[in-house]
Amino acid sequence: MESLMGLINLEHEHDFLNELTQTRCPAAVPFAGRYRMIDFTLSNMTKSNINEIAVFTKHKYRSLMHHLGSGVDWELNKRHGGLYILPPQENNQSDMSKGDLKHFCNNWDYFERNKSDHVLISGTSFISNMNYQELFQHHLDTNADVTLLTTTYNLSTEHEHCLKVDTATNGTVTAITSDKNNPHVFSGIYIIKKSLLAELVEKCIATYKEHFFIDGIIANLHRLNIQSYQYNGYSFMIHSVDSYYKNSLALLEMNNYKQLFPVGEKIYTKISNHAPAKYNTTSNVSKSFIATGGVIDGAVKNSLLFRGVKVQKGAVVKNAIILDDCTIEENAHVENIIIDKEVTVSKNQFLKGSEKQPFIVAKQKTV
Amino acid sequence: MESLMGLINLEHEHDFLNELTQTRCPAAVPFAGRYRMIDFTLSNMTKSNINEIAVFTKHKYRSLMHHLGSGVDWELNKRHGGLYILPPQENNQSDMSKGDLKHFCNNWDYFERNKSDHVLISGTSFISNMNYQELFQHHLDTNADVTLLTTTYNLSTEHEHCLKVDTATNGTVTAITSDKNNPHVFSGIYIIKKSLLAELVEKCIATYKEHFFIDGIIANLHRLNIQSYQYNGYSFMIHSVDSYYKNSLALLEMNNYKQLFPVGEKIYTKISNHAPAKYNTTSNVSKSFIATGGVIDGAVKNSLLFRGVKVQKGAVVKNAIILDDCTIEENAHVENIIIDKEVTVSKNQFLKGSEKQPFIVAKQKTV
Amino acid sequence: MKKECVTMLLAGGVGKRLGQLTKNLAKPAVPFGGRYRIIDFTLSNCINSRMHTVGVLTQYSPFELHKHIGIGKPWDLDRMEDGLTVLSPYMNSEGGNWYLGTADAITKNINFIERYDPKYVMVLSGDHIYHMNYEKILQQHKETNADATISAIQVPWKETSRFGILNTTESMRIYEFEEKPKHAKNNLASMGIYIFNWSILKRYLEKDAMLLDSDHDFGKDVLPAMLADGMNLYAYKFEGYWKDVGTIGSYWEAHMDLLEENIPLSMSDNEWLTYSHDSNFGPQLITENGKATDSLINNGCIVSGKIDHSVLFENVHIDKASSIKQSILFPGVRVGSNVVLDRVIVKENVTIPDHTVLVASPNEEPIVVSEEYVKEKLQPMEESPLLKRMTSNF
Amino acid sequence: MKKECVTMLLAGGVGKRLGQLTKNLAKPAVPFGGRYRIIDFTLSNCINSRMHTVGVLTQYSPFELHKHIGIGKPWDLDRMEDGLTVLSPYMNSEGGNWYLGTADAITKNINFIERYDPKYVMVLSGDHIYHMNYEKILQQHKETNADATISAIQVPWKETSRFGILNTTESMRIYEFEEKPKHAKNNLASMGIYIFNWSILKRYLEKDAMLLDSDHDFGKDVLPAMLADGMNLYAYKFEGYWKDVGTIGSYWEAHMDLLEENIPLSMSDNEWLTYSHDSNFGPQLITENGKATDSLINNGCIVSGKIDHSVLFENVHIDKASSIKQSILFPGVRVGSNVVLDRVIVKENVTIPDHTVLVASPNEEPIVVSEEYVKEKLQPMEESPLLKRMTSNF
Repeated sequence: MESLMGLINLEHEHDFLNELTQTRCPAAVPFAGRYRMIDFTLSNMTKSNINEIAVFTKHKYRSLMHHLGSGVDWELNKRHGGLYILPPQENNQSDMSKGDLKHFCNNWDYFERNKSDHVLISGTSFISNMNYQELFQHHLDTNADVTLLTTTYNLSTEHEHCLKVDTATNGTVTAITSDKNNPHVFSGIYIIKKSLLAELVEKCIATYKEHFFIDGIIANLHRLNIQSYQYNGYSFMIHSVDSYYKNSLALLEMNNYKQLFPVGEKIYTKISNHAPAKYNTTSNVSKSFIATGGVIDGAVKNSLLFRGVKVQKGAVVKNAIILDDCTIEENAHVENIIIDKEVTVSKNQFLKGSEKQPFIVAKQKTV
Repeated sequence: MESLMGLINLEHEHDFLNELTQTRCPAAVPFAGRYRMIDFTLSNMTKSNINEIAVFTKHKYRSLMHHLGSGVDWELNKRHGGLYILPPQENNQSDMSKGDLKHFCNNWDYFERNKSDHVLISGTSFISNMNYQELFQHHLDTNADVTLLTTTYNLSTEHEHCLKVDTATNGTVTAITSDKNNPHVFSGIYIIKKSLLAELVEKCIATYKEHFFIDGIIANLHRLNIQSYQYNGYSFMIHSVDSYYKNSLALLEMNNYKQLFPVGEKIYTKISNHAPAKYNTTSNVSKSFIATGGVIDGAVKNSLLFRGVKVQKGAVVKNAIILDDCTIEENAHVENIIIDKEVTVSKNQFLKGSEKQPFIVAKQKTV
Repeated sequence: MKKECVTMLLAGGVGKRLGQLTKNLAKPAVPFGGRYRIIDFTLSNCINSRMHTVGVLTQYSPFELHKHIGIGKPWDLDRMEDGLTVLSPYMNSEGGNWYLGTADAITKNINFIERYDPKYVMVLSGDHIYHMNYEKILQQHKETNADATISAIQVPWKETSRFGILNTTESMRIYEFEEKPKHAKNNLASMGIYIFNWSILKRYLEKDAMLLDSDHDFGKDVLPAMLADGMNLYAYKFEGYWKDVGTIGSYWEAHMDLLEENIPLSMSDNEWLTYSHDSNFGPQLITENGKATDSLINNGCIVSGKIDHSVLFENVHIDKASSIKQSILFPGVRVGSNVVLDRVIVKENVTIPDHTVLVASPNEEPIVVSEEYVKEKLQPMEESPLLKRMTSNF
Repeated sequence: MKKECVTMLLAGGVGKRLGQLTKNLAKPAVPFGGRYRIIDFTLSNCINSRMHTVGVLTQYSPFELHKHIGIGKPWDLDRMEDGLTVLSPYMNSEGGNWYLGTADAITKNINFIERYDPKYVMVLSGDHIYHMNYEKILQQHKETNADATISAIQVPWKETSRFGILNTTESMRIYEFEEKPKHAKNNLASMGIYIFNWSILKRYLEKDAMLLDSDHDFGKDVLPAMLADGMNLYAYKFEGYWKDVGTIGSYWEAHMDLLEENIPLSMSDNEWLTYSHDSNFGPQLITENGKATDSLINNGCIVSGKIDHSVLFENVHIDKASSIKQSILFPGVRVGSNVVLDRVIVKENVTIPDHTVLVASPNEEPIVVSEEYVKEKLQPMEESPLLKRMTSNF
């Protein structure tokens, strides 16, 4: 039976989230009330029976390592398979490789040991709750060298920087471009034959390349059988503060919520030991996520509150994303805002960003 | 009750083992048939009820991470406490700290979160099977700021480079030197009050220092209450190919074996799934370790064979240390040698180093 | 290997007075507090008190309970050398052996205890809600040189007739037991938590096993026998929140206690965490029309109605225009629209049809709603006579 | 959640014919092969065949067995949504329920199986030593559209009278069972491994449960009933090493098989690993005077004597001038000096005094040495009459 291993490649992910990515890589950014960005990709892999997963980390990965731990919370702490975090290796004078190719080069023994014939490679900016088995079946059925997961979004400035895909009627990819007027978006997720991966990596290294997808896949587009597999379920991509904020608040619409979190299709995350959220007598919450460990005495509207957030009496929280263990003290007002972990907003404080550009408060501050 | 956390500090450990430390840090070097150097320190900590342990890694730590995994094999995969591998952080422009002080600086939040009042700091070059509770009790009884674990060795060139300790009759440390003629050796293991650690780290960083023990402890020797605790059990220090080779072979003496591996005092290591060692009809083994997964058809004398080593018919292995998954083919002869993992010594090959300076074969070769 | 103290946690009780809640479910496995099961409090006390060698004795409908505790991972009791061991009844060469009483359950596992050659054995039950540092009672046990120490709590005088009362000297030495006395001399009640010197307990267990007319129970047989022999029995006075959730009424009350702003039992106390499983549901969503006051709500809930003085376990959905008061909703409950619930406990995965009204008046026992209850009594037609009665009741 | 196939592993057998070896120890927990227990082979087959939903049914002396399997960690069967579940007999509101037969054990756990709503149920026993890819038998079961498939192996003709024999058509459809026939028509013996369509098995189990005169056994009752009804029963022909270690003789033989240079069962096959616990003993030391040939030796052994055709489990010490032949030494055994053992099995932690000579001749059953045996028969004085007899025997 053909099988699949996973690779989450963080080498070329950019720190787009300003204060939120000051001390952590994008994969480790908290998202949707109780997750980190990487949880979605990782859970989708686990659910797709991919039980051996490597992570190429680049930098600022301490909180990522702490989050992933042994992988136990994603069922990846097994003797057979499991989760391998592969940090960058210190310089080796004889090693001339760069970018993600350096990772492939330094860790090739890992890929060799693995018995899978295909590798699913993903970043963490594409958020969905899906099973990759259909994608894999399509890859096998079309006997593709490479199969790209694609989707279609309404044209908007939001996806301007994504790669776009042109296909022939049979689904064969004919071009990968940055065309702003093409709604057919590449998710950053693809499956490649391992033997081909080996071959292309070797060629790229020999010619001093540094970006596998651009230099290995796009550059060889016409020599390879590259297929696209279209996903039409609920999804979005996060690659800016704007898309992070907008897509977070969109989850408060029941329709979106039920698509990203259907009962029975779980997204796994690091388990905490928080009590259920506590709503006290004066609480007034609507259209919001309240994560466990929260204690609410004030008003919360159109907001996402992560674990352990306290909102005291008379405080107002509106259009806000408040990360773990923050306290909004009595009669404070926060609106159009993203507040990083462990921030205290003092009594009577008034903070308001613009709807277009939310105000971001860096972590562990008192304001 | 006073409690203790652990720190294994690899920042200032040197790659002394030539080929054996070419791709791995000394802590990850295989030792004594089925262990890695770090297993001894880690197991001693676990047995001493230290269940929260940080590891400051410096470089070449991929095999170390792979070995430690989730910490499950040392009972360190717990929600309460556990094992934290803290790799070096990428440069932060505002961060001027260096050496192990950089680690302390970048990871101070970790120490702060921990509720222990004292920290046991250790390297991995001191090999013993002991419980640190007596050392800790001594530290508490003498109300010391810092307590050094010391031992006494016969004067030999082997310990020339170790730090030596002078004490007053009551055990108070009066000097820490490099005196070649002092047999009172510092093991590299010490306990320090966490509040003092915080204070000294901050001072060192403010004055651009880079070695905590030298600049924080030794430099403040006379302002602190530094005690020594003498350990008289079996132990040795490994800091050269010579001491690695000599002390390995010394374990083949039953008397030494029983002191390092007394029944009931286990040293934990990563669990493998190898079958028991198989001795075939023509095998002829004496005074040797044969680890699980081994298959022996040849002669083995005064040697340590790690997991999965095959010695074929007619082959002779003598005064050798052979790491995991090597094959010594028919009629080959290896003597006074250290062979790294996954090496094949071909048929009829004859390899012999000198007793004083064993020959080292780097890993994954065919010779 | 030798351990100072072995903990034996009795988790085999039938919990008859919990009626519907313990149908096919051991009492320690009954859900509690919006995310836990009753036994989680005792197991969390064990790990927080550094009691690492724990035998859990199960017998009645243990399937959910076994699945829940596994080898103790959520409580860090999955350990190589000791940790948590489930001790179910088993067959040996002499045949099958069910546990006959609390003391008999320990007697049948003497071999397990002896493996650790302990000085002390602590006996707990998995039926109570409380935070307690067992190190302290062990400390007192050592200091008083007792043969057995019994943890006790002061109960309201009017309730003394429901408890086993300990009469003690000023130094807390016990000179008399009174089982459910009509006129108690004292309001110090046993909590069913004992520490024994193992060598002494073993002798008494072996003696008790030979008695044909014994119930093989600690409270009725073993402790009175020790007292009669003049052994050193001491009471340890516990102060704090402790609730025996033995009846549907007290189970419901314990939940209402949790909704008080300040009770001495906090599940979010960082110094005394309560551990349990987590099923990875999504975050809870309070929709535009939802409202929650004086309530505990867990992950995966979608609330479009009004919740007041209630506890919602994970994955409960409440549709619009419904009102939930003083109620406890187990995982997976679905409440339709225009429903009114007041003083109701709804069991796992039960769906309450639209327009249902269920109200228990303050002097009644809370209503427990199971699937059978819904099938038999809650027909979705509006004209059901029962439904009418219910409505009028409200 | 739905699973295609649920595996039920019967591990409750008494293993009477293993005598001393199963005293207070379930047969699946008996040590095997220098580092394993018998059940490890079946559990490793499960994980290597990607059978992830496994119920292990225990009943007889399960303490060591439960401790060994825990929640299945060494076999990667500790899983969030399914994994390994131990199913012991329990009490419910109708009283206690021991398992009465192989089929009854499954019947009593129908609820467990239904949770996963499977299409197929595989029934295994934890008594055999073999490597088998269960995916293949499932594959055949689907292809032949069978109602039940029974794994079978060709046994030597002279042994057919010890087995249940399957008579089949050319297409492997079974038309007759013969239980231990005197004159078999065929040498294809059932291995006690079955795959059923769950809906059909459930019907037959429910029917069988009502029969008062049934033994509630698959081989005796359920399968014959299915055959009588004309259901589609197929045999799956297994080729490879398979050993029922049901007697002390066959247990010993299976160990001698392992010492052959080429048997089709390799415990170090990287493609088919056999998983077990590891107790972290030090490396094994063969001293200056030690010698080992045709033997398997595990960690923590110190060998100063001569070992030939023997299996040493972990932490066995052999003093100088002793000779161990054709023997199996369990963990923790201590052998003094000048000892001779030939065809002997020594149980855990037993110490054999200096100068002991114990030899079983080739036509005798191997001698099993327990602590009681040492106390009663091996007095350390040289002049013990028994010892003399033994020596003369040698």
